[in-house]
Amino acid sequence: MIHIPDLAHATPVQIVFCILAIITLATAFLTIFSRNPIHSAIYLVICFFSIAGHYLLLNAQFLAIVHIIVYSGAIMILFLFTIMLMNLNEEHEVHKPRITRLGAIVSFCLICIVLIAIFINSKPIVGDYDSSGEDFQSIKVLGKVLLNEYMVPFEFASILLLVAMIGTVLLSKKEKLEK
Amino acid sequence: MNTNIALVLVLAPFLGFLINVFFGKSLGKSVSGMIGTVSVVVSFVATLYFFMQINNTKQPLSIALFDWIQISNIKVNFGFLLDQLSVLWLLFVTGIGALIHLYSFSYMHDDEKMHSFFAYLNLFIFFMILLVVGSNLLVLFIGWEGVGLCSYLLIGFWYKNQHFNDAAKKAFIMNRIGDLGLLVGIFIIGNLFSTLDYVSLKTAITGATNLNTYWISIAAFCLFIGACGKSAQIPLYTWLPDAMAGPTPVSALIHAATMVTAGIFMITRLNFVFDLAPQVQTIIAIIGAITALVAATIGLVQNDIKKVLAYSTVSQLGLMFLALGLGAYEVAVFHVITHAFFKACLFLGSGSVIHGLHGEQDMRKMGGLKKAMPITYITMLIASLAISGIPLFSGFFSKDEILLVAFEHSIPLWVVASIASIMTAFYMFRLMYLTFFNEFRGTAEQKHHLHESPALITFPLIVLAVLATIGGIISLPFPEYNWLNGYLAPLFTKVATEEHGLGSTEYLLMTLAVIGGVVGIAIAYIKYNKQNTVPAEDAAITGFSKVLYNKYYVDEIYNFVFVKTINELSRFFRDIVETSLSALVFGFGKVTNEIGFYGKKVQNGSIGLYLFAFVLGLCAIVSYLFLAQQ
Amino acid sequence: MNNILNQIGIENYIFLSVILFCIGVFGVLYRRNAIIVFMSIEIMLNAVNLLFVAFSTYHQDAQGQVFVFFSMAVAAAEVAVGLAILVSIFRNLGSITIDNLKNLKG
Amino acid sequence: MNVSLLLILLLVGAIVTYLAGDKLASKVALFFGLASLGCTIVLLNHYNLGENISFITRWITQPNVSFALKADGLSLAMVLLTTALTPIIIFSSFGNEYKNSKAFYALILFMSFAMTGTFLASDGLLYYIFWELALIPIYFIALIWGNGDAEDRKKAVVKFFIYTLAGSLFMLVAFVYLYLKAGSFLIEDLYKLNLSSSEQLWIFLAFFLAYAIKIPLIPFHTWQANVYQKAPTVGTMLLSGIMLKMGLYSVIRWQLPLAPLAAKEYLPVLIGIGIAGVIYGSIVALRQKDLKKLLAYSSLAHVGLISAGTYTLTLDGLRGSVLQMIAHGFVVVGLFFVAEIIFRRYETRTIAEMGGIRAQTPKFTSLFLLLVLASVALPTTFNFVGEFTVLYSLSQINVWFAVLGGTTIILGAYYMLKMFQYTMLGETNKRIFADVTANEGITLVLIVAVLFFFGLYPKPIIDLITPSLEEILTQINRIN
Repeated sequence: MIHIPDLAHATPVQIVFCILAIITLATAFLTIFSRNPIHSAIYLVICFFSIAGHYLLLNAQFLAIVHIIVYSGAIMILFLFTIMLMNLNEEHEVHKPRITRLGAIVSFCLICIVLIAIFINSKPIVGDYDSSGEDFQSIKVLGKVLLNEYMVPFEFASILLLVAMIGTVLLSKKEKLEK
Repeated sequence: MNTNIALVLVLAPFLGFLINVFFGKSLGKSVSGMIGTVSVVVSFVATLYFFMQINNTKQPLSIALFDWIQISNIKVNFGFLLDQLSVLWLLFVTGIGALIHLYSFSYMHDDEKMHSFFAYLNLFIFFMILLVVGSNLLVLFIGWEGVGLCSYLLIGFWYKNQHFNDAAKKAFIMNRIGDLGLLVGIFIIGNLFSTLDYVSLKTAITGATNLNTYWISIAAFCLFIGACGKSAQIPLYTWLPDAMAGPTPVSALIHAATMVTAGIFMITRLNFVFDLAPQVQTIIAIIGAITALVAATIGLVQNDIKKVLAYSTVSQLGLMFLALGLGAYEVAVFHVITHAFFKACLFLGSGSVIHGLHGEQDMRKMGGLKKAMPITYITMLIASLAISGIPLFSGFFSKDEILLVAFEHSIPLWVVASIASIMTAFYMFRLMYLTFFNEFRGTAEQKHHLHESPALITFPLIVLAVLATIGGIISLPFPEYNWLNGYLAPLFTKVATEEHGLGSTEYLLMTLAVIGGVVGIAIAYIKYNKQNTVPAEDAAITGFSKVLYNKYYVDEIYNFVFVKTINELSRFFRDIVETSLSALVFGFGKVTNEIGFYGKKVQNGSIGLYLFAFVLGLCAIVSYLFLAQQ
Repeated sequence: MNNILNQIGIENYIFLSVILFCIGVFGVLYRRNAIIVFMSIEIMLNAVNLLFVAFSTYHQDAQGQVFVFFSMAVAAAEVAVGLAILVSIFRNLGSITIDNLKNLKG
Repeated sequence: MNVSLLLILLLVGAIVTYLAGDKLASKVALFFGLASLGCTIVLLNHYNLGENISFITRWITQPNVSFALKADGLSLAMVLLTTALTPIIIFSSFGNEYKNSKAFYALILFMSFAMTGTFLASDGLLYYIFWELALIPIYFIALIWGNGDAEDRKKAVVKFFIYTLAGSLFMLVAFVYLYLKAGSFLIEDLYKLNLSSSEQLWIFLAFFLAYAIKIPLIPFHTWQANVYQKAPTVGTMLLSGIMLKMGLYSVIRWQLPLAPLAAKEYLPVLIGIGIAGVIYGSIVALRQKDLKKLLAYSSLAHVGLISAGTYTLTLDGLRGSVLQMIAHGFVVVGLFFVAEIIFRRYETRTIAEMGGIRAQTPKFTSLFLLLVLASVALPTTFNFVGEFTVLYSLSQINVWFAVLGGTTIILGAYYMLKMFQYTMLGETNKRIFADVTANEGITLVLIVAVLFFFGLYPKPIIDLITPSLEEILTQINRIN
């Protein structure tokens, strides 16, 4: 069953979760609905921060920091730069046909219903969490896992980034005019 | 020794053929003709050797050369069987063949392709020998098809004329219809007895106790169809008159004396098979009689000298089949031999006439040639008397025996055969009177050039005329003087005609036959000599004689029923079936194309649509996985 | 050490992720602006990441976080390339409305 | 010494020919063609001495595929046909100029290589690869060097390509299924399978589709006439002389032993299809205006008879079919070459525009006539031996089959003689017809000589193929 935290008897952790969750969802919605792309981007930044908050809540400090650096720091800056490069504002938004809206809403509802229904029906075992007290998510442990077990994928990730970099440079370079 | 001589016998004409094919042109006409003739004479001499030997020892010779085809349990050997029948056949094949080669030497001398003519003739003799001496049905089949091929080549010898080519093609295809019958007959025999060899076949049949007569009858019937094709019997006879398109020596050799008797040879050879199928024998007899009559009636009104002889040949072959059907194989063989003599003589004589008139074949434009061509006239007269059954000439004896046998078995058949022979007498003398008596009706130019043919042409005529006169002595109607029956006796399992003396009935019949012949001649004399009637022009022919003149329209009917049908069918297949099949295959491609055409509209580039589909798909998959787990 | 999930419950994280993901999907379908579409995709990615981390805590296993790490790397690369593409599209077409990007259709 | 050498020789030949350049290509190709013929004869000799000339090695471990080339009498007979015809075909093209001839001749050798591989392969997947490989060169040969309107040609050739490819895919499916059952593609392992009759039926049908299109049997023949007409004569020779035999060979080697129950159950139907092909092909051939199309339909009729022979499932039928395959291979190559010779002089393939050639060139006429006679199976030609044996086997099943199949000797004579009459005979043609050149003459004489030699003495070939056919026959009759 859905376990709704009782706000009256909520622990601080639960309250923090609720607040963070609300911020996350609200800013996500706002990202989508705001007409100005710059606003969207800023809402998205807030959304990412709240997700980082979730990570912190889950005691994943390293990830939270990385998340802020990568998403809020790098990716969102990229977005903002792009938006500014293109000089986008509200006028650029075209009229959306009704069928598009309908389709979007239908798929939103559908996917929500399917996912939630499945989740409810699959009756997950809730509440019995073990905590061995073992350290599993400190930077030290993560580093060991990453560089021992996931050595090769790690290297591949770096190659991927390199390739992406080169690709980006190539793509965004202004093409020489054809002679 | 025997093997070597047999090989010489078979291969001499083939060698002649090869030399003429490869070197004929450079050797010149005379040499190539000489080679052609000599090679056949060599065969003739070799045949004589075997004839002497077999006539003395009465032992057939089997010569096996090499394994040819293997089918299941049958190993077909390429071998020869020289016995009474084959040697007898070889005698007149090579003998008459040699004479006709000699004749052609002069007859074809003006033709630029004389060497290939001799090559084909030699090849024909080779295949004919193979047909006759083969020790099994497959070697016979080689010869059988081979002579068909040579007949094709020789009918179409003047290949620039497409009508001649059509005639050649027609002959070949009609022969092949018969060949299919023969082939099927061979298959059935092979399936039944696991052998195709004559000797072992005979042993198998005579030794067997319970024979499958049903299948044997079918086999016999199929073989008979083969014989029909080759020997021009109803319904496959129409090619033979058309085959007269070939040079006259060819008509004499192939289409009168030798090849067309192959069917009779085959049936005689396999007499032990046919004896087991009495129904088929009855069919053979009836077909033979009908053919004799129908061909004779058509022969009554023909104006082309060679056509008359062609129908006469068909008619005579019908008589032979009648004899075969009645089980009187030796009688048929006897008639084959005498017929070979007088018919070859008649054809060669007509050739001499045509030669003298520079290619004119229409009897309405002949007449009065008696004085200009005395030797031709006399020899042809003798042959005509022989074919008409005038006593003491060879034809009298052989034809009389057939009529006798027919009378013994069935009166209607005898009546039909008798009518046919009366007609024979009539149209033969119609031919004689129109050609040789009264005044010449051709152009003055032709009249000026009228002359007797050279010695090379007349010599064979004389020889054949002599043979046509005295040929009857080999089988006189008196048992003690009947050499042929005794000679052939070992071949036959049962004696068809009881040896009997001549009673009063027989004498009566003989007299009747002679009277019939004389009446036929008399009518012809009155009509064409006394009254000097000249047959009407083509357009003026009316009534029943028009039907006869147009050969009962059989060619037209065949054309309409078979040739036209098959051609229309071909057109239908080509234009309708082929295109629709093709369209069907293209249809598959079209359907795929159409699906693609409409399918591509879904791929319209709208990411929204893609995503929507993606979401739906995702939901579907997740739901499916989830529901499947339940 | 006390497991934080005892207080919040994994199911809440799942709901949160699902809704976040759906918002992302909705955004992609709803908006025509390529940049916003991109942002929506980022939201979807983050929804998944969040779930990874939650389950990592649930199982007390570092692997989940490692995956998040990789997915961030991929996301970074993707955004870089994607935005570069958008820039060049904008240069060529003068707009980044995805309705205009129909050259691939058959 | 084993058969892989032959394949290597042909492949190397193809490469060397390509590298030799346009001028030398034809001669190099001819050299390699002759070398492979020599190699085949040497191999044949080794085989007859009882040596093992098969070759097998592991090729792919997962899935379990071997590079297995097995040479028995049947395979060797077909290989002999291929390697004997290849030099003849190459030699026959000497009178023509082809642009980019190095590629042309290399493709011929490559095709020869693929077909030889098909005849030798005893591993299902390897066989399939060779089978499809043979399609590629003929596609290019027909497309690039073909004649007629380029658009029409493309249509016909692409149709042929897709059609045969689609058919073959079903065969691949069948092979995959068999592999799943047997765990190996090797023919010996596949033979050991005990398939239920319904499985056999499906496998039979899958194979049938592939082979019926390739052979082709009616009603799958629609690609044939057009491709024959459009392809250059060399391509037509390769197609009709050898490639069709791939289908027929495969019926004997793969289809019948793997699915004998189905073959037995549908025996009358299968023979009926073959015989229908005989009659239909002959009748359609009657009224063809194009010489090559006529020959294509005659080919349809002949392969109909051959396949009817194979489906009799008797030793005679199989033996007759193999003999007839070889004979037909030679005769059809000869006849297409005749068409090419006429085309070189008159620039036409329409029969109506020919005629009156005989008077100008007696040698050519004689050779042509001999080929025509061989085609109508006159006794003493090789075709007669094959046709007779096949018809005999048909008569063992049912006399009516023999009668209906035997119509080929009537109808065949009809359309062939009609064709001969209107191409060669008649009033002398006004256009000059130069007599055959030495090259052309030698090619035709060679073909005719082969046909007549084996027509009189087919024993060597009969002895070569009979043991392997008996083996296949025991395989066919293993379940009863």
